[in-house]
Amino acid sequence: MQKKTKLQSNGSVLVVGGGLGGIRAALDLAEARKDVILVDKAPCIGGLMTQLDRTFPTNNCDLCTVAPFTAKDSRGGHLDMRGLTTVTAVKGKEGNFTVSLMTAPRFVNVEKCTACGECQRKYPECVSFAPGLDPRAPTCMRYPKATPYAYVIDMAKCADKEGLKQCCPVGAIETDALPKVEEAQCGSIILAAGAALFDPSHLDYFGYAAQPDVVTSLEYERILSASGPTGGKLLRPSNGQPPKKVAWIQCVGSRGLQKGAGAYCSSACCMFALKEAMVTRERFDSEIETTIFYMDMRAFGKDYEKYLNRAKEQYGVRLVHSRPHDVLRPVGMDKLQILYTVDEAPKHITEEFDMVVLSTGFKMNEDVKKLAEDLAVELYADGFPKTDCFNAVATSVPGVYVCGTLQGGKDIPETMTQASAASCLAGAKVAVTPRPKAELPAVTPECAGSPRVGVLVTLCDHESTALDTTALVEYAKSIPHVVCAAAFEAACDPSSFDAVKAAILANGVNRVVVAGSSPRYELEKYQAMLAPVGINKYLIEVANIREQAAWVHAGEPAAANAKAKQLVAMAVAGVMAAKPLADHVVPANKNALVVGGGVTGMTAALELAGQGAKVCLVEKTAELGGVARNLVKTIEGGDVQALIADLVEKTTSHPNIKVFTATEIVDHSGQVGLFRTGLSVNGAYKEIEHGATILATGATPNQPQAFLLGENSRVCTQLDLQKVVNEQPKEVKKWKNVVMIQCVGSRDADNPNCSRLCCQSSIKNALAILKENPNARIFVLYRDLRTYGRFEEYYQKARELGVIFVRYSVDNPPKVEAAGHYANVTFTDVIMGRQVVVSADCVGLSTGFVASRKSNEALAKVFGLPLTDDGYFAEMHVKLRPVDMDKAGFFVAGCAHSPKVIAENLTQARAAASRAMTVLANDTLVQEAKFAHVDRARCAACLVCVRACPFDVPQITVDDKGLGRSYIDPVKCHGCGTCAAECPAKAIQLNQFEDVQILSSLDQLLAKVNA
Amino acid sequence: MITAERKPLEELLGYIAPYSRILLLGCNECVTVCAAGGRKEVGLLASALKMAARKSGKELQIVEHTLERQCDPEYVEEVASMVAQADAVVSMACGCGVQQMAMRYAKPVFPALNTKFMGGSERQGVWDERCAGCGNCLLGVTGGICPIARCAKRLMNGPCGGSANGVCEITPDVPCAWHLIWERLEELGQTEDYLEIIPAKDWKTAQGGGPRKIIREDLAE
Amino acid sequence: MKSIYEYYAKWIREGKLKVSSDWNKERKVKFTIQDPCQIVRKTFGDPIADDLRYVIGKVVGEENIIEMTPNKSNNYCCGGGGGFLQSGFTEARRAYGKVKFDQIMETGADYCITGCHNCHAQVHDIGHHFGGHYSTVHIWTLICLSLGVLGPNERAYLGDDLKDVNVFHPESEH
Amino acid sequence: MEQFEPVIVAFCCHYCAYTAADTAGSQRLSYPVGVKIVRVPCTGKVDAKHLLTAFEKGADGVLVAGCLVGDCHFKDGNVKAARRVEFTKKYLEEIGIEAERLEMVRMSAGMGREFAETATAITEKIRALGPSPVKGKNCCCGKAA
Amino acid sequence: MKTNSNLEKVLAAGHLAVTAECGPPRGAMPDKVRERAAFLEGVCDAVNVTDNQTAMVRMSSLSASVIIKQAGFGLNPLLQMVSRDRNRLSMQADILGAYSLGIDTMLCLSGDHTKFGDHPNAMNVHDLDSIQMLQMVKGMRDEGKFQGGQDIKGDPPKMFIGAAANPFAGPNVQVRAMRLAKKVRAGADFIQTQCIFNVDKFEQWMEIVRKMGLHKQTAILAGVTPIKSVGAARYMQKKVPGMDVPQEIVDRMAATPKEKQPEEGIKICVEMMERIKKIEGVSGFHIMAIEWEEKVAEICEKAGLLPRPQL
Repeated sequence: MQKKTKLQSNGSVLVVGGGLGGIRAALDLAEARKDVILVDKAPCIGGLMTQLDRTFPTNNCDLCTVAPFTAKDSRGGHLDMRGLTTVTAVKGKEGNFTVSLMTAPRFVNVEKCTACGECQRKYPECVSFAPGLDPRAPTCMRYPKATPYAYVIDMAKCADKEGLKQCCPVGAIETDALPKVEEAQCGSIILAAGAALFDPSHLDYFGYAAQPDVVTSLEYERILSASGPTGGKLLRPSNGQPPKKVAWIQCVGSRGLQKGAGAYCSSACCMFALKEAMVTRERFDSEIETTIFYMDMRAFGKDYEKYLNRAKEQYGVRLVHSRPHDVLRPVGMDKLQILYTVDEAPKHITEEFDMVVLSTGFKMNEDVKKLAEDLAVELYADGFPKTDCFNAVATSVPGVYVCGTLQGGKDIPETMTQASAASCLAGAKVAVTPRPKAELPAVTPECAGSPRVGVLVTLCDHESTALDTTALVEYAKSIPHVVCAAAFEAACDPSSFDAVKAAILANGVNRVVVAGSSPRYELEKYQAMLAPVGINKYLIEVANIREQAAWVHAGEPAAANAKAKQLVAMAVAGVMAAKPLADHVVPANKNALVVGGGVTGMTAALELAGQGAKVCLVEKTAELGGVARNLVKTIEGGDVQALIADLVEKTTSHPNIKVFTATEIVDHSGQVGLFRTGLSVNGAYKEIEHGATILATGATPNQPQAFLLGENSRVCTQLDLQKVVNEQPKEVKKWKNVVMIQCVGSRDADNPNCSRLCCQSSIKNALAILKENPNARIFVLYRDLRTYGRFEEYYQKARELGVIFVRYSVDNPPKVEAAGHYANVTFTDVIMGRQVVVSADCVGLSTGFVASRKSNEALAKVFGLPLTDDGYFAEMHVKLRPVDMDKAGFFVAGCAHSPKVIAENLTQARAAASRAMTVLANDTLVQEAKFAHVDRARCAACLVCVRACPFDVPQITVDDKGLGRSYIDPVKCHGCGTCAAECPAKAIQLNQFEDVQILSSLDQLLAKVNA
Repeated sequence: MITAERKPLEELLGYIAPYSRILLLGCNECVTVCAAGGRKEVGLLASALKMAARKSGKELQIVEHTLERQCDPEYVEEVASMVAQADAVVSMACGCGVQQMAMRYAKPVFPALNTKFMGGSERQGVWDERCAGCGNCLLGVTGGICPIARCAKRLMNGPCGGSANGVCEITPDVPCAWHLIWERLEELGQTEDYLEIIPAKDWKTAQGGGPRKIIREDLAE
Repeated sequence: MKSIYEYYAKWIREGKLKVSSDWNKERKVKFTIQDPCQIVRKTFGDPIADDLRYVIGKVVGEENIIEMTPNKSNNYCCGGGGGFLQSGFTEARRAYGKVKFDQIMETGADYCITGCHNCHAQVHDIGHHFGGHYSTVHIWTLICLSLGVLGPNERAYLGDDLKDVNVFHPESEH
Repeated sequence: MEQFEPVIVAFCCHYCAYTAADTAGSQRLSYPVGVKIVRVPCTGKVDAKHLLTAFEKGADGVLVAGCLVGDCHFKDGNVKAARRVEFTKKYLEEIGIEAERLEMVRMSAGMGREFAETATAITEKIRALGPSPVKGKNCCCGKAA
Repeated sequence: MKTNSNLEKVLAAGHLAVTAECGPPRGAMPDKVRERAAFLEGVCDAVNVTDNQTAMVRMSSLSASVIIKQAGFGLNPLLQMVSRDRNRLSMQADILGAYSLGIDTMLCLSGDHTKFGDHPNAMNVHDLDSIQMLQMVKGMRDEGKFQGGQDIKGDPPKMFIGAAANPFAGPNVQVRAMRLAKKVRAGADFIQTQCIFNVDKFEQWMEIVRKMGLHKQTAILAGVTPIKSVGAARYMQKKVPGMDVPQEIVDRMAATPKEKQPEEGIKICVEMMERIKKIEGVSGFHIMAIEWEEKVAEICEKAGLLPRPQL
């Protein structure tokens, strides 16, 4: 019998899919204090990313990076996570959906299961299931830190139910469990169930089905992964030997190339292959030759071009512009052969490789397609959902949103951005659910008792082969006051963490050193993890043995190990000197400041205002609309001017939005939840208070000095060209030859990154020209044509319509010369091996964007925010926090982050709004105990602190003894420590960085030197 | 406030050459405020002395301590046990503190500072001389600016011929005291006061009269 | 969409198409197979190539097939596709076809079986042009031959060695 | 004789140089193993005492790595740090330690390569200068070795 | 007549007085004193004998004055005394001695700061400032009392008392005139001014001085200096505090060929003297030809100040 219950939850958002996007969307909603139900058909959440070994462009291990997301479940009671659950039916409409959820039995009681693995050892056939290359990876967990952490039994395969039941030492196996069916009410639905990957089995010429050494890129990732089938060793599946030469073949299942392939570009595979090649050389053997056979290297994301350059220059990854014909293994041969040709010589080349990786693209998941169809969501022929051309996460059904690869192939940052955007829109449909906040753990005297230090070595073995974690643990144990030391197999393995917790409690540990990656990533996580076992968050120190030892000294294991030990000893010394502290709770301001009145800024402002936040929208110029005012249509045909008019109208009339045009930001102070910003409104000073800030300041259309731009009337930018096509169709009809040159002022020394939008914009213009004048001959001179995603289809259409695409190399750029009425463009056609001169009526330069460096620098200075080398605003984490900034409460969206097309800007705007709502939803905020404090008995009231403080915080006040002494308000203090450094009486100490902590660390660091 | 500056390390090293256990004693009063002899400076000097001594092959043991005030016998008394453990005391107090220590303890006491002047803070990290302690204050007739402390020639009746552009001929960093006085008198509408000749100064209230003493009968035992 | 190869194979397996390789038992004429790009690599993959081989094996005897390397889905293009045969540039077409020619020559086979007319024309042309000794024959020609229904006028592409094998004279039937 | 491997303490601002060092790590840009990082919230927190103590405890060189001018999260902590470094250099000279063993550098968070290069450059400079003259006598890498 | 000073007599007779300067040598070289003084024979009414000028140690002003007095040139030494080097005891002792040796004219100064001299480590005494010194000397002469209040035994030293004035220094010309008033009140019989190059400014000062009636209470001798070279002009313009050298003078020197510059300097000096002569309240000139004593006669000649009256 199926049990049918009704969930006691109104006004929830249903998130379908527990991959990275689903988790992000659910967490955003939960943090914004909205109820969420997160369902995934898999027994644990994490999705595709958890199978990856490392991600670009940081080449970090994903298991650690994703951990904070999966570990922090049930945020404030708003998040209801369900594994093994599918949506069986949906009724109703936006604001009032009724969904039927079916949860398959796990046959394991999650509460009881300790994941001891006994069942798996005794009944391996019944324990489900592991992905990847080999169905029996070392653990049957999907990845080592699965959430929830418990096994799943496949009862259908079980012949001995009773025996299985008995084998579990804690009685967690419930062989008679039944599926559970529930109904839930929800206001909106986010589909985040991801995509399937293209299966190349039927492409015999790649030999995937027949040759064990031909693998897909995900399989290769599993081979690289520590939790994969080879335990993190790179071995050939055919013979278990390490490979010497590995090749990647791009665009397998993408760009309409093969049978069954989508016409779109999967967008992520180029970077994925680059990453795999780099990791191969870096982590396994720098002697391994890595070759990528590609069509266009699509490194169009933020700073991706630099990553590509690093792959080529620093890692020596070989890139071959070719579409290989075959992958063969001639009889009797151990190696694979790839047959291919190159542009330069029309002869075929046979090259031998040990392994071939097929960079397989994304395709629509059939299950998801069915659900989408049930929801009556309109789909493309390839099964992916149709979305609005200005709102990539909105489907044809109101209240149903999509994000991540379910919407179309994409990488992690874009998935995260879309997830936040979807949660912004979905969240707007449901109300905040008030829930009591958990009390902050009290700072007790015990936590400051005689120091008993626990050392946790959390660096995964595979983070670097350079480090011997066992030896490090042994060493840690030998440090005085260290009462226990342990290693996590993987940084986020809950079972070993449970053991650690037990050890902490058993040994009466009151201070902890975490030896792992940078405290910039780790500290907050461990503070949260260790709070429940009574460790004060300020009695935790991180030894950065990953970045500072394992990684920088990867090539010198002895040095790396010695340094790691030293870093641990330093951290122990530091934590011994640390003091327990209590955080502050203060009321938060719930208004937002949006800087920049372009389409991105207006969209962000409207989303925030729609969710009840009061928004102050500041625009530098006198008019709203930004750079988009120069645009006519999107490539899909979206009317940009209508969009702007609509946004302006809504923005200016919204009661929650105050628009300040001709306004500059002049000063800024405070912190998240309590910002104070000074504006110069038409020259008059005005101060506003706000809790969060979104930067949407855009970027500047580039005007490089190249190809006679600005000198010859025939030469213009794509922006200008678009205008001409729109406004002077008669002129366009006269054109015989049009030449477009890509990457002008992008991907060069001055502006090393790709401007992302130029390839589609030239194709958009080419198509528009052909519409006016089908006889025009259009040449597009390009380096790599980066029509990612569905833009590929327009590329194809342009080719079909006769647009001629000619590849040029950066060493041999085209030349543009004035020739009377025309501009002569000279370029080399590689295929013909000839120089071609075209007398062009119009030369359209794809000049892209550059950062508004000057104004960004000024803003960055006022706000105290970092910029990238290129002058764009730097996000907190390029992968997982694409719109958050390093400074809490700051978010970035649109071209201020990096150049992108309008729809993407708007998605980012919504994502930033969603992230900002997670801040603005809070009535109070917790302030870290990062402030300076005065020992009033020592203070000489000398005023040095009063004068030194950059924020005028210290004051000489009279205390209860009547003494005038310095007082530093913890709420106002920014925690820079200047006063502490300058105090001549050493009466001031900065929490967390007290002199005794620094000096103890120094002592330890240099102990061996003077010994 | 009494201001002071650290002596060159070399001189201090000379003083303490025969000794290896040093009590380095700061003062939390004036010299702390003028960043010469507070806890922080004590810490710096201790490090510096140890390093410099180590360079010549000697390991110094330095005990660092800072008294609330080194010019009072009661405070000085507090360090008796520390002094007993030391071969010599290096005091980072002003001359008063050094002497207080020397009077109390039969151990060598060396000054680590050069006591400079009675002054005030001009801005962070800058102090200037304001009072010469002449014992007979003139400020009432000089617009509140002391020509004795602040005029290079202690002129009491007006600026010398070297006053130009508001600065003293000695160095452009120093304002001409009389220029300041004049501005101040103008501001106060008291320029007529300037015409009064201040007669020859009675220096016996100043150092000219030998060591001075103040006795408050009601307080003195 | 299905390929005729699949049906030939199906019909042979089902006994509907009664082919036999007996005619070649003694002769031991050697055949190699040109896998057409459009049918094999680009559409049906190795399974159709395997069907093709099954059919040919039944028609000429498995022991008389000599495979080219590479073959099936990895086979080289004959060099005549994509409209090349009709577009001029004969020299270039033949230059590309040289790869195929060399491949065929290496097998030492007497015949190259093609399943696609385009391939047939190109393989035939390069055989002549580069002075090859092989003949180029369509698969259906051999099926008919083996069935004994190939008339004397349908043997233009057969070599002299097979001109007189199983000749079908419809008029003599009467 | 083994090559002298200088020990260099690098006080790194959390917001820039420390992050730059992480960036160097994630880009696997190696820098000498003797460069040890002490994280501070701002170079404005770096006390002259910390600098002297580092030498006293046996550092061969000390690096203070802060944000680019104008980029300090706390307005001018990096400028104050630079003044303190100058002050400390004078102290060092009095002690008899070459002032160039102490250096203030500035970089942004993204400058991982610069961090590695700076760390390498200062190590080379200190290597040329030899071990710190105030290092303990028993030190394995002292002059006696 | 308050004193027997020749300068007093010349002034009392209504002549434009002329004083010149003679710096004692940095060694025990009486001949050098005489050699320099010889240039001034018959060209000035009194010879200022400087007192450790620019804070450099030289033969004492008193000794050099006596040497000049006894040299037989008929020169009247004008004893300069700075408060920098002596306290009030020492100064009074020297005044008694000087007067005993026939010196009857003196100039009370505070003196250049030791920082500029060859003993920068020396204490700057300044027991008295120049005004208090004037009061003291006047008290000795007119009341026969030491500064401490006790009576002077025998004849009090009858000094003709001079003081310096700098019309060009800070804070402003008004204060400079008021300071003059204080000096006059303290007992200055005559005043020698700082070198005048900016005659306009000097006129402004004199106007205030006249308004205060000071020119009637004291004799103002205008200080002039012949410039030797453009370099010297620039040096005085830029480096000497309280000196006001207008740009046109520097330019004029600069426009003159190097070898002609000394001549031009003297010409400028004389031109200025002609202008100054016309200013009401000016009672004479104080010619400061530093290390150029040989030119004083020529200047006086050209300025029409020779011969000097013999009274």
